[in-house]
Amino acid sequence: MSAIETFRAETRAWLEANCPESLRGPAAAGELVWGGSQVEFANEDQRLWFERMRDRGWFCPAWPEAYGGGGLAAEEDAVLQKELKRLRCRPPQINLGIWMLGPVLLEFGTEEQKQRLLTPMTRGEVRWCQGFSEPNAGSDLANIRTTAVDEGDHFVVNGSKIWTSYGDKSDWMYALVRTDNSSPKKQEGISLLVLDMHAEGVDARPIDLISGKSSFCEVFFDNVKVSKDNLIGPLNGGWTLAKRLLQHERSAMSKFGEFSLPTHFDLMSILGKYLPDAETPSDIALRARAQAAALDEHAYNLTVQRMGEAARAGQDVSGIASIMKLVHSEQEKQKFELLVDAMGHRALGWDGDEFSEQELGISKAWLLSYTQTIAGGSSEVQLNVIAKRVLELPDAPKGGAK
Amino acid sequence: MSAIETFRAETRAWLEANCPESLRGPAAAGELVWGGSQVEFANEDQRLWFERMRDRGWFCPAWPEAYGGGGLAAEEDAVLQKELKRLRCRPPQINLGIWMLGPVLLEFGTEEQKQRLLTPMTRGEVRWCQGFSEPNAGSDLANIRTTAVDEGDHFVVNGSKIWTSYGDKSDWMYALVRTDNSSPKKQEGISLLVLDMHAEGVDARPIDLISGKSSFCEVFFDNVKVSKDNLIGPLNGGWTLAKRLLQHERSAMSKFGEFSLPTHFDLMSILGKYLPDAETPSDIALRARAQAAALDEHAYNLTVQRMGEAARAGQDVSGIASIMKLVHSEQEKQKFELLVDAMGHRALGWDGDEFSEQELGISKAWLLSYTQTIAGGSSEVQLNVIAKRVLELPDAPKGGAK
Amino acid sequence: MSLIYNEEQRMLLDTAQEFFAERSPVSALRALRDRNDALGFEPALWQEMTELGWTAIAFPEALGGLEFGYKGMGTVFESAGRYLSASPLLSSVVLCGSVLEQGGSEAQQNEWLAEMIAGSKRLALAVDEGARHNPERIALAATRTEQGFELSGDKVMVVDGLGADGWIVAARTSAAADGVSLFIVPAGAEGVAVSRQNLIDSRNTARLRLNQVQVAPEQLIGELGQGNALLQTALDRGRACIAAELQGACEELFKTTLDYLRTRVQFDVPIGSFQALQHRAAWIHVDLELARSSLMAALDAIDRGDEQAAQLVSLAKWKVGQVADKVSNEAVQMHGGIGVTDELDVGLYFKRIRVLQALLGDADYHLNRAAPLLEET
Amino acid sequence: MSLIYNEEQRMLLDTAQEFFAERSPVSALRALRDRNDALGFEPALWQEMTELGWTAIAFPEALGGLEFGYKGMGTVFESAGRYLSASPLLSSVVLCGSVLEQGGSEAQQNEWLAEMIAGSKRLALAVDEGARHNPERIALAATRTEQGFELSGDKVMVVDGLGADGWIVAARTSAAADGVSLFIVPAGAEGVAVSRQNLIDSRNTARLRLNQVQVAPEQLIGELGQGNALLQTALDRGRACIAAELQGACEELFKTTLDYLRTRVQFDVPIGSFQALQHRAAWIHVDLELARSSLMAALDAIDRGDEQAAQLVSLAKWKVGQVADKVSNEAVQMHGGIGVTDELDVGLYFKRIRVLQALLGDADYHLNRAAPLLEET
Repeated sequence: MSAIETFRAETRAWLEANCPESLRGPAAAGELVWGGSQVEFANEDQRLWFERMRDRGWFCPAWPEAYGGGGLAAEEDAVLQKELKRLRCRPPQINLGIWMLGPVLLEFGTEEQKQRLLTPMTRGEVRWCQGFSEPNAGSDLANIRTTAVDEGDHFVVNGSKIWTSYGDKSDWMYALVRTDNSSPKKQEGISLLVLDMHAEGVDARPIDLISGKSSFCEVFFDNVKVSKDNLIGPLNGGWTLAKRLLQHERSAMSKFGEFSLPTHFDLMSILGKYLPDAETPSDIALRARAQAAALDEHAYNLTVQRMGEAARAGQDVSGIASIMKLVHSEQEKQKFELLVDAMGHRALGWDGDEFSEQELGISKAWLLSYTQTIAGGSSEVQLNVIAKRVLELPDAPKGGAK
Repeated sequence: MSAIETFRAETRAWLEANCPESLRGPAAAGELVWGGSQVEFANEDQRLWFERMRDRGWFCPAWPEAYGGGGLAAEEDAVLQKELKRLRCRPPQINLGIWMLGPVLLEFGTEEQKQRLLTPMTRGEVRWCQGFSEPNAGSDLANIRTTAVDEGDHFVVNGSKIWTSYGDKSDWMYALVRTDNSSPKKQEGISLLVLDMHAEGVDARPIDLISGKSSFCEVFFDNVKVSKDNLIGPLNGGWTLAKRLLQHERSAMSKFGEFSLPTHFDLMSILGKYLPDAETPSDIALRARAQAAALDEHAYNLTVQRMGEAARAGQDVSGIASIMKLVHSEQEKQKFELLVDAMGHRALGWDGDEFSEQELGISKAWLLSYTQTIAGGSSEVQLNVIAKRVLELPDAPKGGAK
Repeated sequence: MSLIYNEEQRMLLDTAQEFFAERSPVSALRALRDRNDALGFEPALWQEMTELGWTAIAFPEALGGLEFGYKGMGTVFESAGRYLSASPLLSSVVLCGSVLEQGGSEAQQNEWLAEMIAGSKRLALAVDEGARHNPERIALAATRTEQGFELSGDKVMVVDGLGADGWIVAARTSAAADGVSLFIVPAGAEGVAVSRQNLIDSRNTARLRLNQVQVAPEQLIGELGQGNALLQTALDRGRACIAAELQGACEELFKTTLDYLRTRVQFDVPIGSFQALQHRAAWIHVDLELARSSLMAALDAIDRGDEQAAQLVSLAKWKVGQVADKVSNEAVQMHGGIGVTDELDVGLYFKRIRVLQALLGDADYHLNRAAPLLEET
Repeated sequence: MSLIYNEEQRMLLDTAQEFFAERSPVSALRALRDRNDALGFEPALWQEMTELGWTAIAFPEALGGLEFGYKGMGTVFESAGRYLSASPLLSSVVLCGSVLEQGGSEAQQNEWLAEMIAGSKRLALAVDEGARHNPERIALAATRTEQGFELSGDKVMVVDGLGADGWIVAARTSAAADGVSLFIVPAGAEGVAVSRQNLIDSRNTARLRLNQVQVAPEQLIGELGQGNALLQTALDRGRACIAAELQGACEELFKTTLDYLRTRVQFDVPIGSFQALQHRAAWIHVDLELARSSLMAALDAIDRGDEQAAQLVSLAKWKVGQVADKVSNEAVQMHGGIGVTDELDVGLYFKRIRVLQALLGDADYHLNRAAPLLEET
């Protein structure tokens, strides 16, 4: 047996023995463990799985052992991931630090930073959040205004961030801050900083959405002191790191999607419940619209599959990849619009006993679906990207049209 | 009885006596008389009506008698128009010269030009066409390249015009030409010229459209000599005149629409013929789509009516007026798309006995409907105008977005 | 036929707009919502509206009304729509008032209509039973008893049903498709249970449960089994007023959105300079104009007693409802991230618009009902 | 399941594209049209295609085929679509060939299939009778006679029906919904009248009039009254090939349109820099990708004998057809004035696309037929 096959056999055996049965298969919302100083376990199995994986260094299996990682070779990591998937093991913890900041630190951090910041990640002791967007920097991220002013041995941070997921529950944040206001290109005065969310002057407030309470926060900084060793990469060089970091976002999100079980609402089956016998012409026409939407979703799923096949065959899939977020979020929105059409006032409930849990769930998911075509690159930005990068349509020349 | 009432009574009596019965009510396509050197009458009534109106000076009732007009006061002209409408008299001739160039000549022409050009118009002896668009100047009219070079006592014109209606049947053209290439603003080097279509070097060729033969022509100018007294208004001052001229276009078009009987295809009645009993879900859904389109058309007709009322009440109707061309042309296109959906291959015929006259008419009208959202200000231009002038959305600033 | 407001109506429109802007701006709705107010409107505001004579606008003079018609009423509703101002004008005055005006006995008119106009009583109409509006399928049964009638069944989506002084209940009295009768059920009647259906728009919406409720013969409105015509007239007036409220809400929300497009800067330019957004905004302008014409035609047809009034009302409710979906959707999208927060009023408009869209028949329902209009041409 | 072409199929695709680009570009269609060619294709080109083995691609080896499947066939059809190249590949090989492959007797296969593959004979399938595709409603009657059958009735939209060596005619032999039988009617049979239906795409489309046509029992394909299954299989293969042709035509037309957007200058900038056009173009790209996936799933399902093949074919024909309407519409609009002239090829694409969209079931028809796919999830 080759070394890798030995590794596979051992890994499989270990996982079989150590991953509790209850933690195999997708998790319902709220059933995932978020690592950090206030880690909470819903049951003993979750604690066990967390500790066993941590102690084996497999929170970060491919990171160097020096920082508490598993030290696995790429080939071994691939085997581990495959075995985890085979057993449908849930991730022992969710942590943006590991998925997004970690790889950037490994590439750009100083030795001291790696020791100080990566080790607690590999131990699941610190929960991280992201501080990128600002009220005036949504689609136009380079427009951030939160400042970090050099005060000798530390920076003083002032400003605010928005759309920070779980900002109120996190220990540390990686944030983009403006360290130079004078550079002509906005991108050139930005640095990447990490900071302690428990520090004085940091205030994270959950944002109410049109769908109600949310996990998003607005985070305010009022003269927050951040020591200089928390600057990641070069001063005013944060834009490059941020772009690198965002490249990890998609894979992180898809990982997240793999294991969380988002309350999925199936259009046609719910429609069938509320329009059991579509008899009137308007009901029949509504059902035809719903069928069209559901078939479009089917075509989207086939496209996901085709993209996978094409990628494995070594083909360029950038043209297909570019449509994914746009199509999925717009289809979701459209699906809920159709559900609302079919369900009438049953989809318009806010709370109370008058509506079933599923009905209230649909109302909330419908309202929340409006977030999806805005957050993480609005549909407009997606269309711009497709037009310019994929279709190679020209930019408006300086001077513009008249 | 007041003078105007006397005028009304006399006018009514004259029209009753002189407008042949057969020329009251809208005309089918091809039944209208086009004035000009090759005027043709389909019957004796047409000739009579043409000559009687001409001899009374009522081809141009409000123009000065000095140029062969009727010399009517505005109030009298209004009465005449009302009486013509009351009796549903068809116009005795169609002539772009009278409707579009005439008013501009009256305002900007020299006395010599008025004598020379207006008098034959009021006699119906010259058929006029318009030479504005060029292959590279569609939506962007200021981009014209047809040149008129000053050769002392005459200009020499070279270039080509496109979309000239009946260019091959017209006697004279009013055209925009470039007389100065050096001015930084494209609009400032343009002049308005009139020229003889029978002159040497003028070649008008009908354009084939996707719907087949058309009345549009491309007109080529190969060193055409045009004497200098054919320049209307100031040299390089044609842009202002052109804008004035185009203001008359809408009212001319609506006049034209009033009397010609465009083969109107009623969506719901044709649909009813081809989908007599919409039974399958897809037929029912298709009928629902058609109903929606037809109701939108109904809403459009109500809007035309509302605009009229509002205008009469002295309200600002620019916001409503701005949508008219866009809505009408897009609705027509959509209507034909629905007819094609419902009629299947019966709407896809090109010629031959296998299809009824109405079916072939629908095919042609469908293909031609694509022209409507492009010609006379494309839908895109209409939307720009609404966005900027009505909604007051900002222009892209110089330098553009990044 | 007239598709514009006349001088008098324009004055009423101005008055109404000023009134709501000052006395009941969007912040008033927010306050009602934040304190989870089940009544869903401010009694004091309602009192003021009554004093302004707005409860009397559409009734004939003989009944104490101003005979100002539904175009007059439309001006109030579109103004209320602009500011999301809540009042029982629709439920009590338009819906129940129309039923009583058209079919009420003198006694009923004295007991209810006069007091309704005076603002001392209010009624709510109970029609719907299913998830979507469908007055053709009323199942709640009224059976003959020795003393009168016994009503049993459920009603939902009863607008302003909580705290009403009584309800007009549409009940089935025969199996024939239109075998429907209307009864006044006073508050406190034995066997009536009222519960709140808390919708996204935070208004007063109730479920009514009737369990062997005994109703005296005098509480029957009009003839037995002849309630359908009364009901349809009242519903059509209600739908036209809802369309007016929707139109007002949509125009205001669109105005807010345009302001945002003009001022919000991204990538160093106002986002309203992006042509893709400009064209989408222009299409909304187009649709709002078409919707406005349909709305005016509906109000006018009601006032003229046009035989196509019902179809024109459906045209309006369909067209305005369709535009409303689009406007509310685009308003959120064009406001971007801030558009989905509760901080902005956009969400409040969105939610109210969506409820109004569904109320008394959504676009799908009315598309079908408006279709006979097309047979004429 | 595989939704991409494999190495072999990609090679075939390259060959086919090169072939059509060189031997039958759009100008060839224009020439056929301008001389009003009723045959609608070039016999010499068809001969070359036969020599390349393309008539044999999808048949089993036992019947002289290459067993290359419908994905293989798809590569040829999408390439033909790109250049609007005309040939009887659909009518004769895919539609009639499938019927004979699946249900033909040995004698029939020898007489027709072998010669069809060799290019010496060609057949055309006669199914439709009404304005729109509806094989569930076949009325043309075949009645038993002493010698065999007598066929009477009309067929329309017979693709490549003019000049064919024979037709496979779907006829009703019993009142049951699927009581359909298929007969070979050779050219020249008494009582057959063929006339041209000259469509906007200038191809060979015929009306077939059968007046008491006598058909021998050997001309019945398969069992009496069992023709429906044969027909459906053949139609589905045809629909998948049409979807491939449409996809090819749409992708090519979109490419042409993008080129125009990049180069056409108005108001001093390339019109492709206008964001409104950019976003519309981006949506077309999105839809073309979704359509492509549906198409590949359909071709693949046919080759795998998937039990949902019929539904997946309908998904493809629906989705591609829907996109096709949009692409052709936008191509004309984005080309502006020149787009509506006959001078450009845009109009030729537009017309062919619209005919393909209607052929063997338009988007409405297939939406309904694909719906069972949704019950699985």
